[in-house]
Amino acid sequence: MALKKLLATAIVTATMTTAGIANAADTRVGLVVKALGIGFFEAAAEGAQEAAKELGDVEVIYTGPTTTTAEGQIEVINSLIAQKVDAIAVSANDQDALVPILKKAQQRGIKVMSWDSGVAPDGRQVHLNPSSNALIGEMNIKLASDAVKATGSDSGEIAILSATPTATNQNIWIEEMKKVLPNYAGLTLVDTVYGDDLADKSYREAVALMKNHPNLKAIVAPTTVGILAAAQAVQDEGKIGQVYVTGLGLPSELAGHVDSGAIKSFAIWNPIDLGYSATMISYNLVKGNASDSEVGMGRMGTAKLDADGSAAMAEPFIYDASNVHKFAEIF
Amino acid sequence: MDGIMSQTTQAKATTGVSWTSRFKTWEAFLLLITAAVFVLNTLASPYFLDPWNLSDATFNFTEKAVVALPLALLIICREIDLSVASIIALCSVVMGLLAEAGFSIPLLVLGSLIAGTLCGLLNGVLVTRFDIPSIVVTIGTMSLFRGITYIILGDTALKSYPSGFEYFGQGYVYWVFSFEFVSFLVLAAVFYFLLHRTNFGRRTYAIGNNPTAAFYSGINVARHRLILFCLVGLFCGLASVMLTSRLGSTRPTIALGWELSIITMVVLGGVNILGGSGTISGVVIAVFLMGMVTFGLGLLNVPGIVMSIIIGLMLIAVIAMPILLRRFKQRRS
Amino acid sequence: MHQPTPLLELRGISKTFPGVKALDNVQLSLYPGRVTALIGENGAGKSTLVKTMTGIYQADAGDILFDGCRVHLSSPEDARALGVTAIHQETVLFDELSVTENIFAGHYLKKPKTGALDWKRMHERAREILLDIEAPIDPKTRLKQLSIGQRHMVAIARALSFDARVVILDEPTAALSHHEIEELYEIVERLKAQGCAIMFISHKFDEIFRIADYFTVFRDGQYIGQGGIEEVSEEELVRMMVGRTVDQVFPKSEVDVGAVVLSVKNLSHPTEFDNISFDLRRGEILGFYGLVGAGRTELMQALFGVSKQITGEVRLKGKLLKVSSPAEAISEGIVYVPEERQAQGTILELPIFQNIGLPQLSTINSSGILSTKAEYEVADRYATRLRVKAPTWHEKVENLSGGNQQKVVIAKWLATKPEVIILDEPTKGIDIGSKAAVHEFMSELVQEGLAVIMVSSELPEVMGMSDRIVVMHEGLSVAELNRADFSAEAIVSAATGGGH
Amino acid sequence: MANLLKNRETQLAAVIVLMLVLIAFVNPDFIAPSNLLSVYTESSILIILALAQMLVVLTRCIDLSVAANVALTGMVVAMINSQYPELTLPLVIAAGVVLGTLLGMINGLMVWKLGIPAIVVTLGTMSIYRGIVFLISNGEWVNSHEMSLAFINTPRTEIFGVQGFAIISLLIIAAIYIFTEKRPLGREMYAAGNSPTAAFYTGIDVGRTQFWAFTISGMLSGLCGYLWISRYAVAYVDVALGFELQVVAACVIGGVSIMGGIGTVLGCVLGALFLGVINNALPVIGISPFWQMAISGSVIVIAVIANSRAERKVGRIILRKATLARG
Repeated sequence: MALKKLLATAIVTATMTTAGIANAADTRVGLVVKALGIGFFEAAAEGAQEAAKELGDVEVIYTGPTTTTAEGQIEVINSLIAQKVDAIAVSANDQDALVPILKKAQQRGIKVMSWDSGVAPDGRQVHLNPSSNALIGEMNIKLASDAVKATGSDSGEIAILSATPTATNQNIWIEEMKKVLPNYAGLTLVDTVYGDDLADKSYREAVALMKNHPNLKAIVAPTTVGILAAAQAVQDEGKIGQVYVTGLGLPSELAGHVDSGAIKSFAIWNPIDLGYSATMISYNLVKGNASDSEVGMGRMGTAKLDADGSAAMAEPFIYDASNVHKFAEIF
Repeated sequence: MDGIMSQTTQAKATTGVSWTSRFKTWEAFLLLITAAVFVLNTLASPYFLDPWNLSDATFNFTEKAVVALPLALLIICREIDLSVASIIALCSVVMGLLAEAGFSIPLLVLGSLIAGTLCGLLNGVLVTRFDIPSIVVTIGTMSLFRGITYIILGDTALKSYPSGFEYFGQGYVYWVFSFEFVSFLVLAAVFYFLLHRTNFGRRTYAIGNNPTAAFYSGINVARHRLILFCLVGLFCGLASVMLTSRLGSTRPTIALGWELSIITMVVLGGVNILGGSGTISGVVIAVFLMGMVTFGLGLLNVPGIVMSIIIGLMLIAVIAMPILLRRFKQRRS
Repeated sequence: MHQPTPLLELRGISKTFPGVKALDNVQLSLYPGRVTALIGENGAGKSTLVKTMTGIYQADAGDILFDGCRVHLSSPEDARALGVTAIHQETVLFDELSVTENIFAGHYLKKPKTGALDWKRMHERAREILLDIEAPIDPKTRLKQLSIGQRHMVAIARALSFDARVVILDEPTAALSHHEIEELYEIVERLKAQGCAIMFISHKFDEIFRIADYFTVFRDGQYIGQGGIEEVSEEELVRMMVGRTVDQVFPKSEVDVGAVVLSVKNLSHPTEFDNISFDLRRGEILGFYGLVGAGRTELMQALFGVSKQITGEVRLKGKLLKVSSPAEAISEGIVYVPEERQAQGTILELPIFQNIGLPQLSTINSSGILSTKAEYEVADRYATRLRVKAPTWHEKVENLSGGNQQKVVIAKWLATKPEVIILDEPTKGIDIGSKAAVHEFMSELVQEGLAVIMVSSELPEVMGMSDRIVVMHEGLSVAELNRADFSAEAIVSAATGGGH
Repeated sequence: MANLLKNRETQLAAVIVLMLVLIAFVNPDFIAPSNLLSVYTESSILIILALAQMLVVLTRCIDLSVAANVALTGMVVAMINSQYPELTLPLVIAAGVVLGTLLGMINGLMVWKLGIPAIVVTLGTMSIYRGIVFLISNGEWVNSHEMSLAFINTPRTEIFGVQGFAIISLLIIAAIYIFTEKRPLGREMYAAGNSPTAAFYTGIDVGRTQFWAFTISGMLSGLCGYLWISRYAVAYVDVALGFELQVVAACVIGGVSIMGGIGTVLGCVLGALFLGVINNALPVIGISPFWQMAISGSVIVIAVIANSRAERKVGRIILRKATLARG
């Protein structure tokens, strides 16, 4: 019965890879990400481990679905509930669809928070924004303005390349960007397109942006896949120096494009810090060390909660040719 | 006896004999594996054997399983529907819009069921009227239906569902038995009866085994298939009610990629992808098997993509096993 | 008579299929430059033997000797390498491919250096071969554009494209017109002159006596005898073939023919048949004779509601019928036993009783819920009446012999209590016992007042069983003969276009 | 001439030209030769994979694992390149092609030797291959700066203004054309798909032709694995996710019959170009991205209806009258 053997082997292997389970830690935190295999979240998981080490009695279960779907996340959260973890910290693929399952988790006595990409207030106690949304929006536009200036003109057309049309945080940031846009007289937003966080689609959309808007000066992509594909597209179209790509991305992924000149500068908050903070907050929620207005984040200080229970971690950090290689080693 | 075996019959001969004699082997075989997985899971995780946990786990597959039931009939009838997940999405959008317009819960449900049936009808008409292979038609309608949800919703979500609507996806009938799970069990019984105890089921097998002879025997093959496509659509509508109710919101990406896991359930359940044989009990056991494997691995925090490797291997192994066993027996005799 | 050494010799060949012993220790010898006729009824094992000789089947036991050496034919390629080639009964060709490619598939001509296919040479060669057999077909045409007769010529051209040493002709004339048949005889003569050994399978004795040098007779998968064709008479051959005398074969009973049941007027189809009119009376067996592809089957399928695009008028007991599906035809009382028993007649994977119940499920189980008992009772009544041989009616049809499968098909239709029953080649490929049973049963049916249409390519059968015969040629009804006027010459000549 | 107009390839080409004209009304730049060339370049991978799929479909099978094969071979070549940047590029590409071929052979063997329906086999291997990408990469990406310049830029090298991607696809088109027209194995694929029974009678081993079709499909997927990664300069688990359906759709639009035995290289290429033009034109002519999916879905449905009408079985013509009327 080869199949049974196979299953047995699979299960044994699986047990070994997650051998941590055996050391029954006092507090177990499920860190749920949008999908496994995204550099940003891998770095966040690293930060979470750092926090666990610091606290000593915490075990972090890093998990997530295969693709960025709400159904996949629900399945994963279901198994965390079954394991009776103490806290769940989730970066949501859908701010509404996760609410019912997270409510159920709370009913079973599990502390729930969201980080990075939020869940509607009904579904969680605390939401940790990597930074304030307004700040991120403004940062992106400022970067775009810098990029336009780098082309040698004071005014120019910019366009946004987003991830999926349904991504919560993307949409909030785009809204914030539009809010601050009037403050930058020289900038005109000509288009918003969606690359679905797929490299090929993002690439095509970026190419189309350049074709449709010959005067385009900057593409703002507040998503790591998008910014990568757009930079490649700019390079392939031979538009380096005429069009700059900017937005949010990881130094390790973008170092090459900064070198090539397709990207002048970009921003990101430190995902390691983000994972660390989320774990710290979860821990404090479990231990009851949180009030309605603030909760500690270890070395990151204290998070101030607003009426919705949202908090911002820190300001995004800007990377350019001067520092990108140093950070590329880290995340 | 006549000539060589055609490609189809050759493959058919390798995957099984007939559903009656198969019942003794295939279902027993699956049941054995399922039992083994159950025991392994219990040993591997202390959290597995807990009524509430098991009940929670059923939510992960019940909606898919509800679609797997009529799809099994369709596949037995030598057709396939790849657009099921897209139909679920479209139905969810219809419900969301109705909810937005302030319609009552029964009307939402009715709307979803009607929308699903109409989608199925479109598939069925294209397949039977124009005589096009269903796999091609439904690859097209799969994009079409999902595309319509994108056109309607774009980057917005529909979430103004009336209170009480959450019962279909989150409510419990009795103790740990959820509405979804109980519905699935009832429907499984209904489909068992339909396939194995009615004229309709007999015709399904007849068409699946030999559509020409069935046609010559006075069976309206095109109409029968059309009805099955509608039935699949109807149950996509039902699954959509459950899923939408469970999520409490609708986005265009809802149920993305489900078609392949639903088809995998059906094939794993011993339904011949080339038509003609398969049973509801096999499908039901396969549903539990898949549900249990994924839940068990989930408890061990095995990444989903690794589970998909295991499901993929299981699919091939389970189909290949009887063939290899028979070869082995022939060699020995 | 001095016999040369055989080029191909089969000794003690046996071949068993699940449930059937198709060949039982048979022997056969083919001589260079000679034609050997293989004679036997349908089901005698001729086609199985052909497939064994061409490497499609492998014999369970026995030896094949080529030029005196033992050979093993494990695939069609092996047979071809020896120069053994067959023109099969049913043309197995590729509809979508060109004539040239049909001729050269599997043994393409290649350019010597690159190994690339040499289409130019293949087209040329194909044209030569086709010209040689006087078949005016453009080798670049797609096969699906050809008529049945033309396809047959392509199949022959294919066989001739090899350096053939042994040529097997399996009922080659069934679909050919008068002219084409004469052409074929010439080809055979030429092959003989080239030293080919030829095996000729046919039902037509005039053909056999005209071109064969030797004969071998099989019956029910067994070897019966062989000899020189001059040393034997037709009567002797028939006795060897069927194991009894001829006039016993057809139990035609005298029945009083009643009123017209089915009346067909000017029935036409755009491509298959044109302007067909006939009447069918109660208690009558109306035979339809013609070459394969003459349009008989298409006509019957039109009556049964399978074909669309029909013009003309069909009346059943005076009532104008407009059937557009078999379901409607069945409910009107017209049923059809198709020629392709396994493809169209039965569902092999289902048990006997389910097959019999299939056309009237809603009558037997009026509530829509299966009652196995009721179904079984219906099946029992009719299967017993037709003397289907099976352990129980739960047996799957695929496990039955051809004859018993045919009985199941007929039983299925009788259970619907029809007015008109159409039998398309009802005894094709079934054993002698079942054949007689089917014939006897036809007689019983007409005695009970049914009207029967029988399509047959077997002249003795159609002459033996029919009250009247309609002869079709190229989609037209070319003759209608009453029993008193039956003559083999007249029928065959009309069917092969001789009357024009 | 009338025959040429009835020809499916001509019709499809006409539809594409018509579409380009319509697009040109909205955005005249789109039909500038340089842009058309870049649309072709962008469609290169789809064209290659569609041709590979065509061979499989010709033999009455289907290969749903192509996209997963691309992802796996792509990840492997990217990892090799980033770990051993000094390794010469031809060797790296060869590794991808060999791996892709092996993956294709696994599919082919199960179809040939075990007789499992192709759709089941490739449904399974599709999950397995993509899962392996995750296992070997541990979910991590290989980014552009980790790849060597030669690795990324070689297919971008322009010869007479034509990018390597386009040149490679043109070479593959030529190779597949020669294969299907001039090679016995290529013709046998048509024969096997057109009528497995007749193929058997003519001594063609149907299973063997299927095996080779899968093998070639795997080989070309392996090549595309490299092309894809160098095109987008990033390798990750979800590379080419869902692309298998586009590939099948390209074949279907190009007139390749899913029932086997029918399909031409030209038609298949046109089918892929059709989708390529739509994919590239929609964003350019300002149709909301939300409409894209519905439009390509409708196109597939319309194309199959059109093909089915063209393919509709002509009855065996018996009547001389009818023969004359048609001739």
